[in-house]
Amino acid sequence: MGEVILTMKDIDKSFPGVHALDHVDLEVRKGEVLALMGENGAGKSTLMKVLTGIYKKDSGTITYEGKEVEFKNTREAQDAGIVIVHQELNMLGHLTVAQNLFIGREFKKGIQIDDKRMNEEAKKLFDRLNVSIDPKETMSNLTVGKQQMCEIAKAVSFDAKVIIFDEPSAALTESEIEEMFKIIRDLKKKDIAMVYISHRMDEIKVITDRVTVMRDGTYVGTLITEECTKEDIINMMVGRVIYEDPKTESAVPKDAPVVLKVEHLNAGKMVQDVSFELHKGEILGFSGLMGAGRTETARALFGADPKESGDIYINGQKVTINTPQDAVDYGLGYLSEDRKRYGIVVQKTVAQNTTMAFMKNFMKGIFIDKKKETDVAKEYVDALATKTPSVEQLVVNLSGGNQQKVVVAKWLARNSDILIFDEPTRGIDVGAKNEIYKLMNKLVAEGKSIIMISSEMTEILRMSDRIVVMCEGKKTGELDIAEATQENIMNLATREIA
Amino acid sequence: MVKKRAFGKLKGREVMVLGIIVAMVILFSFLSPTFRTYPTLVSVLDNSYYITLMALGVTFPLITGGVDLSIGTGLVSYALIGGYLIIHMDMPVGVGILACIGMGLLIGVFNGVLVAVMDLPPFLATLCTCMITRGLGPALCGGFGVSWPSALSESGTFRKIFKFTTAGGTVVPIGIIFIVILVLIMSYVLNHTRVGRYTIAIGSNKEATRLAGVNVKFYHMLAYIISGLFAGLAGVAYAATYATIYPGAGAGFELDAIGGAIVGGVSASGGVGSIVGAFLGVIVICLMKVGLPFIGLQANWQQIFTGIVLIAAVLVDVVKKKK
Amino acid sequence: MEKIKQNALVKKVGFNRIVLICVLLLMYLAFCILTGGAFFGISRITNALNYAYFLGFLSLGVTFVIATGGIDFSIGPVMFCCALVSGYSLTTYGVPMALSLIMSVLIGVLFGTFNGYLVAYWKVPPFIVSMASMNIAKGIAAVFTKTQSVSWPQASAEGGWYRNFVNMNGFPVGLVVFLVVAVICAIVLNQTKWGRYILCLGSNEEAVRLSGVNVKRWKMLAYIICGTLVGIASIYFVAAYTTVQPGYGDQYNNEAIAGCVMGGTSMVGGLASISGTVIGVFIISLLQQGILALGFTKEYQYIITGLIVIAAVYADVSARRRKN
Amino acid sequence: MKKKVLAILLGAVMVLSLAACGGGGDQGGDSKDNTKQEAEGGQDEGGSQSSDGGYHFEVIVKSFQSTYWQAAVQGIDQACEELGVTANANGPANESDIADQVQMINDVIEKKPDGIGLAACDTNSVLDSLTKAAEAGIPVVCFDTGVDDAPEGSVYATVATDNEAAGACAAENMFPVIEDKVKAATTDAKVRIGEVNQDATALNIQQRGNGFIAKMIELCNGVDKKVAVVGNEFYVNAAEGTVSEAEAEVIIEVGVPAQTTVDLASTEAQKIMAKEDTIAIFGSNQTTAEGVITANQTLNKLSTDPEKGIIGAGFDAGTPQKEAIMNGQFIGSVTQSPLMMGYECIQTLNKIAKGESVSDIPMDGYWYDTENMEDDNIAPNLYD
Repeated sequence: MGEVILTMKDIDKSFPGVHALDHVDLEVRKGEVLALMGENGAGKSTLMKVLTGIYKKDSGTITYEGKEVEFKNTREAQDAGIVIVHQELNMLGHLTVAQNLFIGREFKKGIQIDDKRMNEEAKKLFDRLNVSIDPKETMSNLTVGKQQMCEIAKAVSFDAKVIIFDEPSAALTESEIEEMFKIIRDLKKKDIAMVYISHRMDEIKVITDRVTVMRDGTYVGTLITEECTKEDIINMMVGRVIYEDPKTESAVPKDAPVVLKVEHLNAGKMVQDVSFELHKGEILGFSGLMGAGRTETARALFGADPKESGDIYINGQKVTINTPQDAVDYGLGYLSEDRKRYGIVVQKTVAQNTTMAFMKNFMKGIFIDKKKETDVAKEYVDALATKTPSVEQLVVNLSGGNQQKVVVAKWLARNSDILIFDEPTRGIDVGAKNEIYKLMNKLVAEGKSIIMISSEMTEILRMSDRIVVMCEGKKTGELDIAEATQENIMNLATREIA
Repeated sequence: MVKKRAFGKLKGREVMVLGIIVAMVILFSFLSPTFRTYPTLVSVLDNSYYITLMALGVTFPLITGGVDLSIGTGLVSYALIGGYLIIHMDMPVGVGILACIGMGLLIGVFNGVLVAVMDLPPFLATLCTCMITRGLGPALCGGFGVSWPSALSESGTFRKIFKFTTAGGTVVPIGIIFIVILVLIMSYVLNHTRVGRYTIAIGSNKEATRLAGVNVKFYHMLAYIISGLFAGLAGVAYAATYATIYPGAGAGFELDAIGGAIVGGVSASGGVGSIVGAFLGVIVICLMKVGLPFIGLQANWQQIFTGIVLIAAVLVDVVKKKK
Repeated sequence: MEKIKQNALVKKVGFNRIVLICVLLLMYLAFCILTGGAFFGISRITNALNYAYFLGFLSLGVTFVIATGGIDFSIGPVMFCCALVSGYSLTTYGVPMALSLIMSVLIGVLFGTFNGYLVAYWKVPPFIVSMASMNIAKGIAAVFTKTQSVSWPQASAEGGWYRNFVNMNGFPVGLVVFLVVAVICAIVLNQTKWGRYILCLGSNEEAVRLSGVNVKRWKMLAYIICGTLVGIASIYFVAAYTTVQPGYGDQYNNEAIAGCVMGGTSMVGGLASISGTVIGVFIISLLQQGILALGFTKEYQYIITGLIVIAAVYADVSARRRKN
Repeated sequence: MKKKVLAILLGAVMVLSLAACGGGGDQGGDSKDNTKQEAEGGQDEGGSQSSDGGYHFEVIVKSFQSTYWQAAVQGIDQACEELGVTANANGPANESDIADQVQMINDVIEKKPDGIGLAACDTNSVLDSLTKAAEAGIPVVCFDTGVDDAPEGSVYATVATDNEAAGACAAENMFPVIEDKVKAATTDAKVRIGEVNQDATALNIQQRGNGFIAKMIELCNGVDKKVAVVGNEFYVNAAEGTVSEAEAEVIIEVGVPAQTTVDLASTEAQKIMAKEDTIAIFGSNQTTAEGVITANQTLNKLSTDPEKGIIGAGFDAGTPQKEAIMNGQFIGSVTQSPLMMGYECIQTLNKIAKGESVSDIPMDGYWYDTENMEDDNIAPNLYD
């Protein structure tokens, strides 16, 4: 293990009303990958922002390469060799790859930007990292994975000594993650220190050397990855054991009626000839790797994106769904993976979001029946145990898990019988995850049917009654929960790639 | 070298707009014999100078995803102030020209501060400056129109920057040479310097640009300063082309410039656009302004056509994207 | 300060609105003092208001559009187009007065539909649509009237009854109508499905669409409401001034948008307040009158309005930034 | 946080009041306000003449845009000084801001001056305000533009140019120069006379345009040539004694720009001047006359010799037009007497205030050219 390159000690930071960082310590060594873990809101990102000068710390010291430092902005941190690879891709879609790599530090010839040299340098950089990307390509034409590679390449190009990865794998496919890990291992050999922030436990085990855990803005402890188990880490993160046992067999009777049947659905490259059935009271898991076409299937089914062909039967009757409006009328509800963009109207209240899909039911003549609206919203707040001071609270002020519950309430208020949960627990912390799971189980017990799209194997195995596996836009298999294992799901999910 | 870069690689949109220009010229010439005369060509150019200058400048805020609505009333205001200094304060013409450009810069800085530093929505901020500049010129100059010295008078030489009359009486629109040079310079600035690169970057993703360590506030502000500067230059061009500057005029000029830029493929949502395209777009607008009366349509039809062309230009993009 | 904000009454009325009303009153007071009392008196106020209702209707209309996150730059010229086309039909083709008035509103609705259709169904940026329809409105009006101004009948002339919409024997009918329309707008915006969807889609269009709502229709509706109010504004314009000229009208865009924004309607959409707009319009027209009464030319009014709107928006923006 | 909102808005009010106070001081120097101060000085000296002076009048002009109104204000100042009265002039930013002007009139009525001088932008929209003035017992004198339908007892007198006559005056002076050309015209070789009008909306512009056309038709018919009027429909419809375009030997083409901006005015002028058969062109006010001059910068066709180019004539004055006449681009122009109108307006108001009877004062349009520009009755009206 290398020598210590960066030490953060006693870092304290408060925002109005929030004590975001409470005397946190962190130590990073040369040539190691340090995992930084914690629930959402534990203060990981804030800590990194303090480090790179985006936030100013209230107290504490940062020692870097033996000297005490305080960066005023990301530029200074970069110059010193500390670089962040961001969670959201910071790409300038309209510029080329090379222009992106060198933004803010272009090579110049007089006053002119030397694009030729930038392209050459970018080429060299990519060669070194063993990735094939054309530096002259416009950024927005690359896949998300390639864009992520560019981000990493950019970080490397700073001659970085410390690289911080903020949930880098969130948008990557399995093979792309593999490719990224190769680069990370490479960098390790070059004695570069890395901080790796991720929610994915399996990745942590594979790539990191030590794990530092934070909780509620405080430092909990640091473990050596090889010497600890997942449960150890999770216990440190939440202070309690949380996972229920996985389902072993389907709770749905064999003769349960089919509520939704999809036949030969086609929509672009990502949805090719997909057929499946959903039974009443069932949770149908959709598994697959990123980019397998699961979300696209759901969106096409829901009428959010245009489809080319395919038949949809609801309760045995053939229906036409061209717009979300049609879908909602037939009792479908879609809970998007990206709640803030597709699920809720954050600047409106809990009550207003709850009734949004079914205003018809909350009208008194031409006016909105505000009393009924409030009452119904309250009912769902209680039923779903949504934590909100009142139904008049703006949704923007709720946590991720509670926002998810508001979206659920919206569809329940609409009397939707078929709910599509797209990554229902993404970005939700471990404690709240469990509540969402309970809620889903409760819903199916009440006779609703659920399609659950998830990239987390454990989630799929624990929740689903049956599992549909997709790969590159095609359905590659269907498994009953009794016969499903991580291995055979993975096998189906990667069949065509391998 | 520079020329090759700017014109050697015309993009699809620019070729299309160029095609439209050629088609319009052919159509107008076919329909109106008086249109195909040399003086008409000169007058199309004459009409285009100040709009082109505005468009060159406003392209920058447009590419950052903003807009500058203050350029139209601004240019009249600046020209008024410049003219006031020359006529009523007996200053040399040079001072008037500098004052005109200087005022443009000043308002540009003001807009820049409002948008980049104070973070106001560009649309609203420049709407306010539009009102302010509308009042500013007349308020400072007592509300009366002024005439800059005419081409014939001794101090009227500045008008010859844009139009030179030979001994034989032929009018040479040398203004177009300056305009083309400016187009090339600004095209170079947009494509090959940091200013341009960061302008596009801000329009593409402001936050990412900031995180890349670029002084976003400065470059964002610079876009508005460039716009202001060119509004000042447009003020000079306007004063040089037309006899008298009337206060209260100018509202709506900015729409010709912005409309031209948009027809030329500058995106109203930022990140995309070229100077050459904006220039060609302005020529389309000016051709309509000058050409439609020539083919016997009453002047008002021109406004209807401008509206239709504008929508058509954007619909082309929309439909393309849908495909 | 916090205490005041917690007060039940203050909460109900809304702190921002109270601030606005205070500004309005303070301004009025300032003008009264500066003009040596000449500005004081009810009749003076209603007199002044007679000439400002049209602005109020424009502001109300554009509030709906801004609530969807859009903008309408064509309201002024469209207002003139309504008044010109129907007025020309009235004076030249002998169309009856009542029909002409209906025609005014219909033309407004037509332009609103045109704008809304292009924005909602074709996804053309609202700024460009309104720029285009502004040109088209001016052009159509001028072509239709052969570039002549149109004078609607005087109060005493046949068909002059329409002028009672503003003021009937000293009774401020216009004020009543304006307030009633404002109340209707407020109800539409806050108490009906229309308004709920308009506000929600201004805030997050995609989320509303995925809730199974026909967002295009509601978005277009906002523009149609705006067009209708612009049509009504045109009636109030001619009822106050009788004459309309082709080729103009843009000068009222800025004032109407300024009034709306002053009242706290956010340019990014999703937040709109009709009562705020009403107060905002009163502030704008008070400013207009006051500056005039102080003996200043129009130029100063432009400058001061510009500065005040900047101040108001900055206050709004920085308040919101603190919140986040 | 809200404190800031409040503070800023209050600040705005302060800015406003400061601007109001400070602005008043600043303005003291410029021509609109100094009438007041000068007059006050005059009042002190002439304090003994109790019956004369001491009155305060409000004057509303169409706008301050063109220098024409600068001359009018000059005349007002002059009269104030002589009479020892005060007058305050204001006007909208643009001659087409009808609404603003109406509000201004209403505002000055509230100020209860001893009289109001008014140059109405639009003759219809001011009627209500005139009624109000009559009710308030404030006498109104219209200048520059008469208000024909004014309610009984509101307008005491009108000081205005006979615009029809002024337009005709331009035709009369232009015709002799082009007479030979007109005589030589046939239906196969037509000649074209252009006219550019600022708009078809303002009454005085309409009268001027129609006056010119009517006179020109009359003169052409006098030499047995038939005339057709083409272009803007309003003027086409207003013209009498015309024939269809094919039958005519002389064509009068009327151009009206879509908006009153110089660039559009010059486009209209260009359109007409670019035609081969055009022999003369008339710009019927300052803006359009300058549009003709601007158009000529590229065309170089204007000349005082009908054989060499197009004969140009304008209306009103202003530096560009005066230079055009001196340089032989225009044969001449018609000027009104804005200075005298302003002067007479105040004189009349003063008389009314003193209880003397008054009557309308018709003002003439004067033809001016290189010959008489220096004359005593012309020169003062040729403002810059």
